[in-house]
Amino acid sequence: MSETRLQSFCRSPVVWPLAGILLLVLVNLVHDRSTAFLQVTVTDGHLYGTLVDILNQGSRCMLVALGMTLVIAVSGVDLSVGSLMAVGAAVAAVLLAREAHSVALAMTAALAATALAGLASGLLVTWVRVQPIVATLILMVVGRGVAQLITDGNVIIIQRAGFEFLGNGYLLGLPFSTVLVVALYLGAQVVLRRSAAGLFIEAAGDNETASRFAGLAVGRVKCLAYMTSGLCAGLAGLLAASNIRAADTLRGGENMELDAIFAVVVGGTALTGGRFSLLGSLVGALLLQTLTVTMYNLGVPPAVAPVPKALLIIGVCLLQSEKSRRWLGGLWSARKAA
Amino acid sequence: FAPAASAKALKVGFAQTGAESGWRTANTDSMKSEAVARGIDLKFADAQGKPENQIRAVRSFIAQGVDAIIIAPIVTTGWEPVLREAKQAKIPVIVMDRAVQVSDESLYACFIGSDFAEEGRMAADWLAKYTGGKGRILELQGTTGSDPANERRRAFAEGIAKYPDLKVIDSQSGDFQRQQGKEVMEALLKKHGRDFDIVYSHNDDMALGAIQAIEAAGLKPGKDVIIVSIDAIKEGVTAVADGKINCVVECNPLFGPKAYDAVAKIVAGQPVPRKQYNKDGLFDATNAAAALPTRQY
Amino acid sequence: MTEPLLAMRGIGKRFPGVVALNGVDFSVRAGEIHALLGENGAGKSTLIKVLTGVYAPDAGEILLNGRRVAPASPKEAEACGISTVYQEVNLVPSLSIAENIMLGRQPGRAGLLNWRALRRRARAALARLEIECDVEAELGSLSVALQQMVAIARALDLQARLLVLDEPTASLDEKEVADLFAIMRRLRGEGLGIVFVTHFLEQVYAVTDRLTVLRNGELVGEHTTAGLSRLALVSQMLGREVTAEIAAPGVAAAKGEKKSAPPLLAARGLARRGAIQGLDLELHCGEVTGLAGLLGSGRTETARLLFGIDRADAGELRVRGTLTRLRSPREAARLGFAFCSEDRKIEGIFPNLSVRENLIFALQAKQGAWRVLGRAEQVQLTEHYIAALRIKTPGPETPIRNLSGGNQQKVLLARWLATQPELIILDEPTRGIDIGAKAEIEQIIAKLRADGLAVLFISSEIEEVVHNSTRVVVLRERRRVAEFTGGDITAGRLMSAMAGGHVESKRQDSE
Amino acid sequence: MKASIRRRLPLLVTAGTFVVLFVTAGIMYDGFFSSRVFVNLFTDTASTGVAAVGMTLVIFSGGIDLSVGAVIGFTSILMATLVEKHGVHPAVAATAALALGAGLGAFMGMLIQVFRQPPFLVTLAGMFLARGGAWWISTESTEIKHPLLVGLSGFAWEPGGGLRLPTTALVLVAALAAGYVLAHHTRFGRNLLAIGGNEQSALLMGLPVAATKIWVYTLNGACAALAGLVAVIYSGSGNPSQGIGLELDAIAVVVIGGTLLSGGRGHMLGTLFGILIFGTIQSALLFDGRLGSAWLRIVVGLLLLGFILLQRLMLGRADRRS
Ligand SMILES: Nc1ncnc2c1ncn2[C@@H]1O[C@H](COP(=O)(O)OP(=O)(O)OP(=O)(O)O)[C@@H](O)[C@H]1O
Ligand SMILES: Nc1ncnc2c1ncn2[C@@H]1O[C@H](COP(=O)(O)OP(=O)(O)OP(=O)(O)O)[C@@H](O)[C@H]1O
Ligand SMILES: [Mg+2]
Ligand SMILES: [Mg+2]
Repeated sequence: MSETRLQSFCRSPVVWPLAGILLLVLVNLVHDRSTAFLQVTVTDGHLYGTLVDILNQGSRCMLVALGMTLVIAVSGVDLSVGSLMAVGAAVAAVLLAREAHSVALAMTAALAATALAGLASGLLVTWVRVQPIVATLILMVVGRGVAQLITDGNVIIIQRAGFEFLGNGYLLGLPFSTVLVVALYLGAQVVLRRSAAGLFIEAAGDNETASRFAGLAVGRVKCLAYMTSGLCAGLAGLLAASNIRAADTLRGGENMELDAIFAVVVGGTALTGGRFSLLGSLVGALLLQTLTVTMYNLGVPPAVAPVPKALLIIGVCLLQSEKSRRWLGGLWSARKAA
Repeated sequence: FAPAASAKALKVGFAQTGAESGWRTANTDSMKSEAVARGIDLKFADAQGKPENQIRAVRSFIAQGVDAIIIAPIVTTGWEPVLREAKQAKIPVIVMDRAVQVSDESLYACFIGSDFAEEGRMAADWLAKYTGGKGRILELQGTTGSDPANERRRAFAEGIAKYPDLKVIDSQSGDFQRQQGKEVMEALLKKHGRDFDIVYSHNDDMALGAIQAIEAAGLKPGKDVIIVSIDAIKEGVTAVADGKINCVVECNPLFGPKAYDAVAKIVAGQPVPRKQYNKDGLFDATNAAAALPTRQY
Repeated sequence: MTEPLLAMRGIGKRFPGVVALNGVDFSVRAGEIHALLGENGAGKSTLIKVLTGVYAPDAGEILLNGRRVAPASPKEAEACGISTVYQEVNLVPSLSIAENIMLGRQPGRAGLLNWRALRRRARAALARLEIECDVEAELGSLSVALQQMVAIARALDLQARLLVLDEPTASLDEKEVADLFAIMRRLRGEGLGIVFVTHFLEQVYAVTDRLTVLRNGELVGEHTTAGLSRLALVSQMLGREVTAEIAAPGVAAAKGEKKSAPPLLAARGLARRGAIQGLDLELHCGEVTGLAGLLGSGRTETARLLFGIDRADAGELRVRGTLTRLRSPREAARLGFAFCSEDRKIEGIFPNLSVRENLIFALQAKQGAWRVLGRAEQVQLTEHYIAALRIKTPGPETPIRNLSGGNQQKVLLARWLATQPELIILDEPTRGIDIGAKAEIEQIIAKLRADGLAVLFISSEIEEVVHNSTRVVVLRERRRVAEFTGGDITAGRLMSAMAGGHVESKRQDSE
Repeated sequence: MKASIRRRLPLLVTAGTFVVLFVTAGIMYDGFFSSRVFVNLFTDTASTGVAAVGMTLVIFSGGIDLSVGAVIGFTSILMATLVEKHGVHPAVAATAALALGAGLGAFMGMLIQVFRQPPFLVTLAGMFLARGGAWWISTESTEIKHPLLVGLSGFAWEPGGGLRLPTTALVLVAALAAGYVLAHHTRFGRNLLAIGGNEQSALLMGLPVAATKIWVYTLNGACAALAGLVAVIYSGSGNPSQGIGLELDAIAVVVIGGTLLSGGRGHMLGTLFGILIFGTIQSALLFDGRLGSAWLRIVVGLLLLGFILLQRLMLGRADRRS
């Protein structure tokens, strides 16, 4: 019966982004003609290498993608995540700039602010019935403005040892940010699948009217999803600020919404809502980061850098589609028959 | 927040590029505070990085009948039609910060600017002198397609062309952002190991990000790796004083006084020089510490 | 009649885990009405979809007038002269009625549409079904029944040789059905072949000439309608001997006038603009209250008010004697209400979720996110209802969208039964359900009543209302016009009350 | 005929809000009430507007196209390079640009329809492809000196009454008119709305779903390329970085116009008012001229929000039913 397990694995949404990552790694190995890409050494008591970088720098997108998954699952979308990253970083930065405030307080305030912003888009969507793209677009524009206002349009330097650990520290040799994201993923997985929350989210996304008629507080479920997304974005903003020891409210988090949506969709969650896969989103985010690093490694000129990204998306699209899968399946069984 | 304009107050429209960096914020502040100081009714327009927004702003200024228009162009081309309109409406235009390409020079009254190409050249010259014309360079480019990135790359390449042993071995875009600068540097460090000597960054933000990556890799920025950058924001100059950056070329954002001087003269019908440059300096280990207390941005 | 108009030979179609059709032969002659019959999930809709190019068959061939055809899409089928009304209303809710009727064949010149002619033709198409309404209204604002009529009007407007009607009468009341039959007979006279799917045996005997019975995706037999008794027909469909009771329901259930304690729910002057006016209604435990009325009389609107989907503008509602304001279905569910909606596609199913998830959903929603039903419990519950309602599904984990329409309906009923409600509102619960299952649902209703539940039963089938209810409230033009209890409940009285005294009074455009 | 009015209510409300907005701005700012400012609403929004016309059609069908901004950039630099560096006649270059835009659109449409992939993802790829292509041609912007294009840049139709309609405004008006006819007076347009309303139903109703979907992306690709040409005429130069983020503006314009992003419901005239409202907000802020970058964003966002709340409020009364 191991074959059926293999088959069910092949049908899981994680397979294709995973295959993409492997392919990219292979491209790197072939290009370098060495295993430098895969090399991981120990420096200063922690792991050091390209793969570690991918995990560390990819953790922000992974985190944002986690929240985005829930929003997309309730058939919404959150364009405000990039701006909320800036807001989170800005709030923490101005509080930390004054020695008097503790790191914990600054972080709590930052997360509270972004969660509140998430709630605001949630309310706009559920209560005022604004279309999700528009509601979060408004927040995207306003959020960036607020972040700039908080920091007065400057990049604020943050020098606090405790805070720096978030984005630069290591736990058990691994980047702390990655450990954090994985822990959050596991936590979310337990909460969503052990409680009925996961089912509620999928139902609300699959057929909103039906779930309301079946007695679900759809509005509450959606608001929570947007709030979670805001929270994740805020935390990602903190990770970013900590990583570069500064809050960049002008440009920080730019285009994160597209990256996160890409990660979620590649990870097998449909943009129309319903069924979702958190793991798929994480792997999708890693795929994106691997691609970025691969382009640095191959020395692709910045001018044509968007093209490989496009090709990757198209490739994943083709792999994911039923049609080509059936075609591949045909090849597979033909081979086996032979 | 602007004081109520008196009937005779000059009305000046300023089409800013956006708020993409600390440098730009300093530039905007300079223009705004100087306008307040001189009692000028400033119409400020932030184009959010989009050239089309800027053209729209200028056209709106024309419709509003301002006394003069100041433009800090996002791109050098694309100004011809709208400048013609301004000329027809007899509104003088001052081009600031970077030049515009037009077929007819009379379309604008004067240019007050920084010279991105000059900055790139200065960085190349300093580097050639400092290293004796030898070294392998990693370049951190600014936002792809943006004017400063284009100019700083090209002029730098021209500047080092004279030294066959000074070569750019890899060049990636860090989008003028600290985060990207760090990320790109991390990747390049893995790729090139110790086989490079110099980092040339198109702005300070990326350089500061790159320094963090270099330090994390166990190298000493400024010693193991020579770092040259452009802008000279306060944090950058501080890094020079600390010996982490070897040299920053200044790109002075404080245009306010010069710009309004020119406006006043033009409106009064007095002649102004066609081209003026904000004096750009250069900071290295010799003068950074001394300059630090007076840095405004 | 040498050569049939349509001949399908050896049609086979399998879906993952299901053989929907297996070597089915089916033929229709020109100038006949041919019934296609079978239990829920027998494969009727699938056969039709194979015919109209929605699904590609795995085996078999289709001959139209002796010529082999293989339509790859409904468009090609239309081009071959096949006009279809599918089982679920397949129209575009956001467009106007007129457009829905004319879409794809709008009149016009040089590529530009002639809107006036379009509206005129749409009005004419509806007039043939004796429907008068504002053809510019949005289709989505109509009740399911009217949408069904629009779909039929659309199909009739097409110049076709073969008309396929998949359960067109499931949501219609007698008047509409009679109108439709008149038209079907006329078309038969004009030489069309008509395929007619229904679960109502009376309708089979009323209009069809021949019939084909499917069971489990296989052909059971083809007969002339006149030559097959009801009992034999039902036996063929179910594949077992049946008692006379299922085949010909009509035996009155116990209608003991049981004046019980205070009502579970009492509405006084409940009103909502554009929906219902000043409604008085009492629902008692241990009673089945039937709600009768013509299309658009406000039955569904009443149900929606009572379940908190819409809010009342005026009037008061008492639940177990206490004044209550219902603001959401959630509050209603907490009070022990259940509501099985008439529109299963839009208001009922979660198409991509499994049968299990669909079935336990209301119960889980009632319990909240944290009091979780264990997996084993869920599976057990699901299997219980699959067996109890004879839901035909490959398993509890199949996505519900892969079930046949009738079986989806059963899952939805099970969803609410699982919450063990005190009041259950059933809006057309038997729509599209086969007679075997219908009898079961009637038994279930009887049992619910015996268990002391209050049931509000809405159906367009008067016989069914008469048969199941202990009390019937009649609505007309969004007003309550009469109430009958016990022996007073007869089809004749209900009908005259519904129609406003004289049965043949014409419905008004209510807008 | 109440239903016909009710169906057009969103449109009327949008038009009403535009009037309110324009009048308010006119009272607040001197010189706002002038034909010049009004015509500028079209001239300055021409590129976004033309893109929005195509986007409206795509959104009707329940899709979305993120690639338009990048296609504008690609067209812009392609035109400039062909005309200035290779001496190609502008008409030929424009035809090539339109064909390439349509080609990319058709390619994306195929991926969406044949391989059943989400439009969001496919057009995101299209966006990267077009932007990469633009930068690959050149990362630097190019001045256009060809007399024909310079002439078009300077041209304005003066129907009298002091009205000056520049080329870009004329193109926008023509695109809107063509879009209106296409959307509301042809089968193609109605099929789009049907597909957006319910694709499954549209298929069962025998509509040519696949062809229509591929066509609409093709058409939109051509529209985006046209918007690129408009940008070239507007600025007299080709810039590969033109139109970054413009797709969001175009989508916002369509949605402000009352078209539902989920598809199936909307009106091309709504897009006209969307363009006017979008332009009025921008113009009013320019007339105000006091807002810094941060406040500008906040105010734009809040105005957008206020507008949508107003729209909701006025509509809310009418269609509480659904
Ligand atoms: N798209 C599909 N995917 C998988 N299985 C399907 C699909 N469509 C139908 N089936 C299965 O095929 C069988 C036949 O379904 P069909 O809809 O033809 O039944 P039917 O006779 O029309 O029933 P009803 O009276 O309930 O409408 C059912 O078991 C159903 O579960
Ligand atoms: N003849 C008609 N013309 C136009 N609209 C109608 C007509 N009849 C009903 N409607 C509309 O259909 C809607 C549905 O009404 P409602 O759901 O209360 O009917 P019902 O009594 O439940 O009938 P059913 O459920 O059998 O369709 C109402 O909003 C009404 O406006
Ligand atoms: Mg069926
Ligand atoms: Mg009803």
